[in-house]
Amino acid sequence: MNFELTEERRMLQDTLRRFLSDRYDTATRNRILESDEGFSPEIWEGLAELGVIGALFAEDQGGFGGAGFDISVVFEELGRAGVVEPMLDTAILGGGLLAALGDEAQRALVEEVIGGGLHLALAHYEPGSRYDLSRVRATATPEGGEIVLNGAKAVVVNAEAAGQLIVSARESGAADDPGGISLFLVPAGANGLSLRGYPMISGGRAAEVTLDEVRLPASARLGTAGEGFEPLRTAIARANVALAAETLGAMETATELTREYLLTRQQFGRPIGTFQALQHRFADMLIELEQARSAVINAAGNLEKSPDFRDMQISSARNLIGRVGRLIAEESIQMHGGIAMTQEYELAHFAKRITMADHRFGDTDWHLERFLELSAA
Amino acid sequence: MNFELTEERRMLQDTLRRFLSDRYDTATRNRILESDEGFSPEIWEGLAELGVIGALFAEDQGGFGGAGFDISVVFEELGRAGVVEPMLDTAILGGGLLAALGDEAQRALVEEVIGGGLHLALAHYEPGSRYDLSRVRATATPEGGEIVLNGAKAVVVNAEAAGQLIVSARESGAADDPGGISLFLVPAGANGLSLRGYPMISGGRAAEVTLDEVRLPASARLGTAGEGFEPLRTAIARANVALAAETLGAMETATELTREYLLTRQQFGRPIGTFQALQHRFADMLIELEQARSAVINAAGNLEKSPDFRDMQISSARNLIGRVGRLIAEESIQMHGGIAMTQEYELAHFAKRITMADHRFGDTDWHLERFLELSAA
Amino acid sequence: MDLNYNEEELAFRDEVRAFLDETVTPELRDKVRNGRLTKQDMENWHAALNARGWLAQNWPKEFGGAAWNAVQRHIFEEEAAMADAPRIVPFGLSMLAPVLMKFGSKEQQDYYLPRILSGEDWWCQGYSEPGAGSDLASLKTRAVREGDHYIVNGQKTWTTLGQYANKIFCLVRTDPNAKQQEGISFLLIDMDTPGIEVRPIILLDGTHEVNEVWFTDVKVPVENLVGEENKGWTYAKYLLTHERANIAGVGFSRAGLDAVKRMARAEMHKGRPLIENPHFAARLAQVEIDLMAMATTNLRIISQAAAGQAPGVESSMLKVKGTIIRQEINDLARRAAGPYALPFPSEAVEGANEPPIGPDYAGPTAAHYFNNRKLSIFGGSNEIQRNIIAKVKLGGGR
Amino acid sequence: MDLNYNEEELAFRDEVRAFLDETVTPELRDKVRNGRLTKQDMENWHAALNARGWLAQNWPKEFGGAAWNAVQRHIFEEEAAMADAPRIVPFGLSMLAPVLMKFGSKEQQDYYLPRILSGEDWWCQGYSEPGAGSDLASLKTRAVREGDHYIVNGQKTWTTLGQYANKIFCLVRTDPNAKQQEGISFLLIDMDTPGIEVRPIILLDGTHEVNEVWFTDVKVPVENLVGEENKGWTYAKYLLTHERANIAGVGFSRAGLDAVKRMARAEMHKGRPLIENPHFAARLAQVEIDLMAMATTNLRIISQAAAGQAPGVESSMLKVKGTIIRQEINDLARRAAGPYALPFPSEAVEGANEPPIGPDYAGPTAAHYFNNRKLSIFGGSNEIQRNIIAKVKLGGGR
Repeated sequence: MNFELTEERRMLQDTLRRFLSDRYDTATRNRILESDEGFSPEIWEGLAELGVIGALFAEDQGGFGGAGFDISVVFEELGRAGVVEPMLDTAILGGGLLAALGDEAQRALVEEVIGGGLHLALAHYEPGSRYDLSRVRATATPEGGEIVLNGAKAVVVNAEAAGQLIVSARESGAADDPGGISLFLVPAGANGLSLRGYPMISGGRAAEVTLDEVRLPASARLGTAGEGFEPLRTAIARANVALAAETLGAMETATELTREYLLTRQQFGRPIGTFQALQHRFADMLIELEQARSAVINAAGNLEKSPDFRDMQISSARNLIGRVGRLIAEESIQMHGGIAMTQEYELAHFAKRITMADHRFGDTDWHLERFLELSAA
Repeated sequence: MNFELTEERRMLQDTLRRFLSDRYDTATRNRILESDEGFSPEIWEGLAELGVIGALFAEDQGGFGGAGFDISVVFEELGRAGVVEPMLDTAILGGGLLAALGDEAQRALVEEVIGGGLHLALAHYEPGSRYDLSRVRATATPEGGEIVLNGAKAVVVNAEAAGQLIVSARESGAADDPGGISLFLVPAGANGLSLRGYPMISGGRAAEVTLDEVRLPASARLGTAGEGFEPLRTAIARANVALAAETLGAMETATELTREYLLTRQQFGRPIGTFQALQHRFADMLIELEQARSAVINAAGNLEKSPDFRDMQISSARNLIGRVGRLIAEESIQMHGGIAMTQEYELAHFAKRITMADHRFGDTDWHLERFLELSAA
Repeated sequence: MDLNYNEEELAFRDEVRAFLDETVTPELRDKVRNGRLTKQDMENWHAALNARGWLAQNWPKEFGGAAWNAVQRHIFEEEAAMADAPRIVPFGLSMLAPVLMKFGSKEQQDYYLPRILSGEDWWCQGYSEPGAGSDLASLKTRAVREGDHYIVNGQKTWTTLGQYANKIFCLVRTDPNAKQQEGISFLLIDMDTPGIEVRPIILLDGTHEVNEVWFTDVKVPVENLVGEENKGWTYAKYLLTHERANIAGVGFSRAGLDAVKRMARAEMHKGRPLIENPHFAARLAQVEIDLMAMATTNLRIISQAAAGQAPGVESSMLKVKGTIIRQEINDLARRAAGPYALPFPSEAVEGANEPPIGPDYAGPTAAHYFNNRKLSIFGGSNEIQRNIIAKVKLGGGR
Repeated sequence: MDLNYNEEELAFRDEVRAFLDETVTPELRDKVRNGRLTKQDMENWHAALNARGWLAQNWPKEFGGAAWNAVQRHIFEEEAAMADAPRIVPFGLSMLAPVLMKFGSKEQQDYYLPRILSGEDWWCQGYSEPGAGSDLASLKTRAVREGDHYIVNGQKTWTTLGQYANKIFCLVRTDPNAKQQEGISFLLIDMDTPGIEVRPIILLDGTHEVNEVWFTDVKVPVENLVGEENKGWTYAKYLLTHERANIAGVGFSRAGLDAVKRMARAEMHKGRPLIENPHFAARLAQVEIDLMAMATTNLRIISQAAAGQAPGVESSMLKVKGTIIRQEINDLARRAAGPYALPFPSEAVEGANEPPIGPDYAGPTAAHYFNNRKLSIFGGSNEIQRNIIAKVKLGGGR
């Protein structure tokens, strides 16, 4: 039993924290939030140079990390700084699938990702599928030597910036079958691929993706035909660890902002942090924040275990973080009062990051149900 | 729209409150709680003389009330005083069924009930049935001109004191069918009827009842053969209003005891009611107490509506009161601290009444589910 | 006791329903649901109500009001909310007007009240100041008498819809040496007076509904003083009691709950409508149950008010519980929307001629959730309400 | 980071399990589950652990202790709780002994410590007083020096298992003129000294586990003073830090959760086991999820302690969360029992030869629920813990 970070991870944490505290202040973030791209190419380059992207890949994939605690260390820092750059989508989802499934040519793209030169997006969920991982109605049909994709993909984060989209489509089976789902690498600008982009309320951009007779060579398939489900499940598991850790980081900052506000804001002639009702509620926030930290540790530390056990731990963590996140986001806003309602003050951003995390890869209730299924087994 | 009590009900309320505040102090109640009978025949007689039992029956049943708000007025007062006398079991369940279903001879017993001379008990739920109203496995079999009862009944409150037990048994249908359930009037001491009595944690007594070849004349049947379910449902609906109102009354007293304690108890040199954290929690108790009051009004005011609408309102009230009851019982104990943990101090009794109400006629979750069923319809 | 409306009340409700049916067009309803009302929409609604004689619901008849009782007002509020009608902008009608009627001069009443009815004046509120928060009486905006004018300097904030207003009523400090709640006066100010600047505050959901109002050497004629100098705190408190009408927001909660149910019937979860999912259904049912009880609490208090009893601490209780319920409904709506709560499309992307991103109900849910965090902060935060409750119930000694 | 026990730790756990397997008989386990341990049962358990060398787990070896590290202690506590083993009575072993080792005289150590190990002395705690509550330092029991004795007068309360004890350690006021936390001394007193009276306090669940202890002119030899006169508050605080070992109660919660699951598998609701009911299952899952996280928080703090870092405010966090979780589990157990939570059978009704009323698991659930309300009150109430957390995190200024 050992809860110390390794020396390497501690260094990564320190470097990343310093970089972000130097380069990612509130003004910068607000500029990025309002930009057309929805993220900063300069910051992205900086992160790549620091080795942050490389830390999310294993050595045999060209990186120097890739384990659960590498992911949690990186994303906790990104969350603390309120970073909106699409690290989760490019590196964890896209990069993770490429590294796990790609043939030699496809895996070469991972190097580009690690270097910061290539963005990716996973176009998997569909309108009406909510968070159900196996619900794929987009189709992949062989025609001649080619494959033709048709269908629609919902809320594809980072789709506009991505040089390549990883698209799931069904080669066989009914709409909800885990079997029969394949993954394809679709280059940006492919014929028949159209995006309708928009900003997201908590920062970053996404797009509705339409696939209308998109023709691909057979070599565009990622991994084995019809066997995309388990790799997708693993990629989403890693993404859940990243999202949980990012949310933990954002909760740390929201809590710290609240602490500072309680100490400085005066009402009725004294700092509001001297009012016992707020003190006790703040104490509860701190207690739950430690719960969330432990939940992230449990999820990250079990990421390499068997899929069902892993996913049980992950759903446990996401459920807990969903509940704690709501508490911390709402209490932080409430204790701040009016100032927290303004776009300008940075708490608003953290509250939105925390809250909207609940809308990716399953919400609090969804993970409760999933936990029940997996823990009953 | 009118939320004023009628003059008659206000008088009943005043009289009953005065009687109980004179005659039912903590010492008396503690003596009653530790008595072998589990209730006081003198108090019972006093309640009958005051007309409290009569207020629970309609005029054509020999009483002068019997509507939802009569029940809620009486039971709120009983709850406020922490009364453990079996009014719910004798008058509402037993008396209510007799008055609703009895033939002339059986209905004559209602007069005895109103006069205070007869106790009743409803022996309906069974081991393993939990709160399911239609789950009856006890059997009623015709043999010659007689009916033979066999089966077991669980936690029959007031069974030992009852001169007559109203026993449900199945004449046809499967174990869960609403159809096929009949009700029988079984005199105390009938051959084959055996009781295993015990005290209950929140006061009063109950018994496990065994029916072993209990032979009854056909005239012992109450109402129509096989059609006991709907009358039972109505009786339980009325009992739920009574229980909800009693719990409301107990919550009022728990809240008032807490208020007094907050004003008088000193810690760190000042009354604990000056600590803001406790003030805010106390404010929440008061808010929820008003919610509970409204829930009782909704349940009582809709008691005469159609069964499904009535039961939807009732389950709504019981769910809310279950949640509020837990809050108020637990917060009252917590704010009192150690003293509330002692048998001697009367809060303990009120906390137990509030909490254990959740174990009759469906608990908080059970009523949530029932509300969902009935409100979806 | 009788939980049902009497015949007269039912007849009134039918009248209201008929009016709403006719006046709230589907286009208007959609704008209300999506939070996209324009100034013109609000003015039109105001005019429609005025034409019907239903605008100044709580005004006495002598001032051209409808003089509704508490039950009638409640019925209208509830029906309007359920019909997704626009809210009536309250600053002139329900906040300033009662103050003018009670404390204003005959001239002020004759001049301002008809202009409120006609819509000629759009009032906003100059109460809150930066740094004051819940401690309203700590305000710093100064008004110094010079001849027949006051010279006003200072800053107000959280001024709702101030960008549309041509008038502002303001609390200003006229005696800086008096104790905090003394030395405050109540002034009526033209927004186009030189020296006034309105700066937008963008809320966390991107909306512009509140403002800062800056005053630099603003000249206000002394006849714009309401009542006596330095007595403004009395008028301010009187105004705040009127702010509390419809504090429970039962109608809004019912409308919100209906919206969540519509969404949860449409959204599919594992091949079944989300509303059949027991975990979602349980949370929905609990808030519905809470609302059923609060609706009755609200009616109890309204019926006391109709009988002439002034609501006391009950307003605070309704405020706290009402906001908890509304915010819980907002949370459920956001969750029901699923991944489609994430998009935050600008008018440019999702314009009049473009279809919405995802189901049409999903778009505004997250923004509403964030925006309505204000409910428990503004208008006397829930902490202040709990202080009030505790003071009344615990403050009195034994 | 590594969430798993290392090989050494695993081997230790196996040893503990083997011991528990052998020592906790089914009869003993049932008594623990039903809360019906006798004094003899507790003494037997004490003796069995002492025979194995595992009684004084946190004592250094020189005093005959096992000198386990924090992880070992945690493993034992968790395994013992999961096996429904009796708790070790802590007053002599884990509370008084550390004080004697650090502040006691050589004579006191040599005399008392072996008697604690052998079970010859059963200690109880004389800390709390009526009226003091969470404000421990406001104690009023007086000790006046007369020659080579102190004369003690006053009253202690909440003295757990005082009815079994032959010794009590007491905080007494020796200087009434000093400031509150000064002027307190720490005395060791024989329970059979004349003038001591033990009066039972019956708790709300009918159990007799705590007592009042009254002192009337009780003569205590001066050599029974621990450390220096008037320095007792220092020793008292040191003792309280030891009271906090196993404050999270993870093992108890795990055992409790298992018990609820067993019950919910047996109880039928609408023809299916209760555990399959989504509403019940959801509450159960949430507390299980909370417990999974808290178990890790606990291990994190234990592993810091094992590395020599003193736990600070984390103990308070574990206390609050740990009691919330345990009490929630008690609530679920009571609910799972259904109507059979109501019976409160005395030993007379449900004796050794009588079957229980209803399912055997149901009987104690309500009593346990009520009894365990104490968890958030005694040992520093959760309010006090929140004060401590706030003081540490908000008290420091910027």
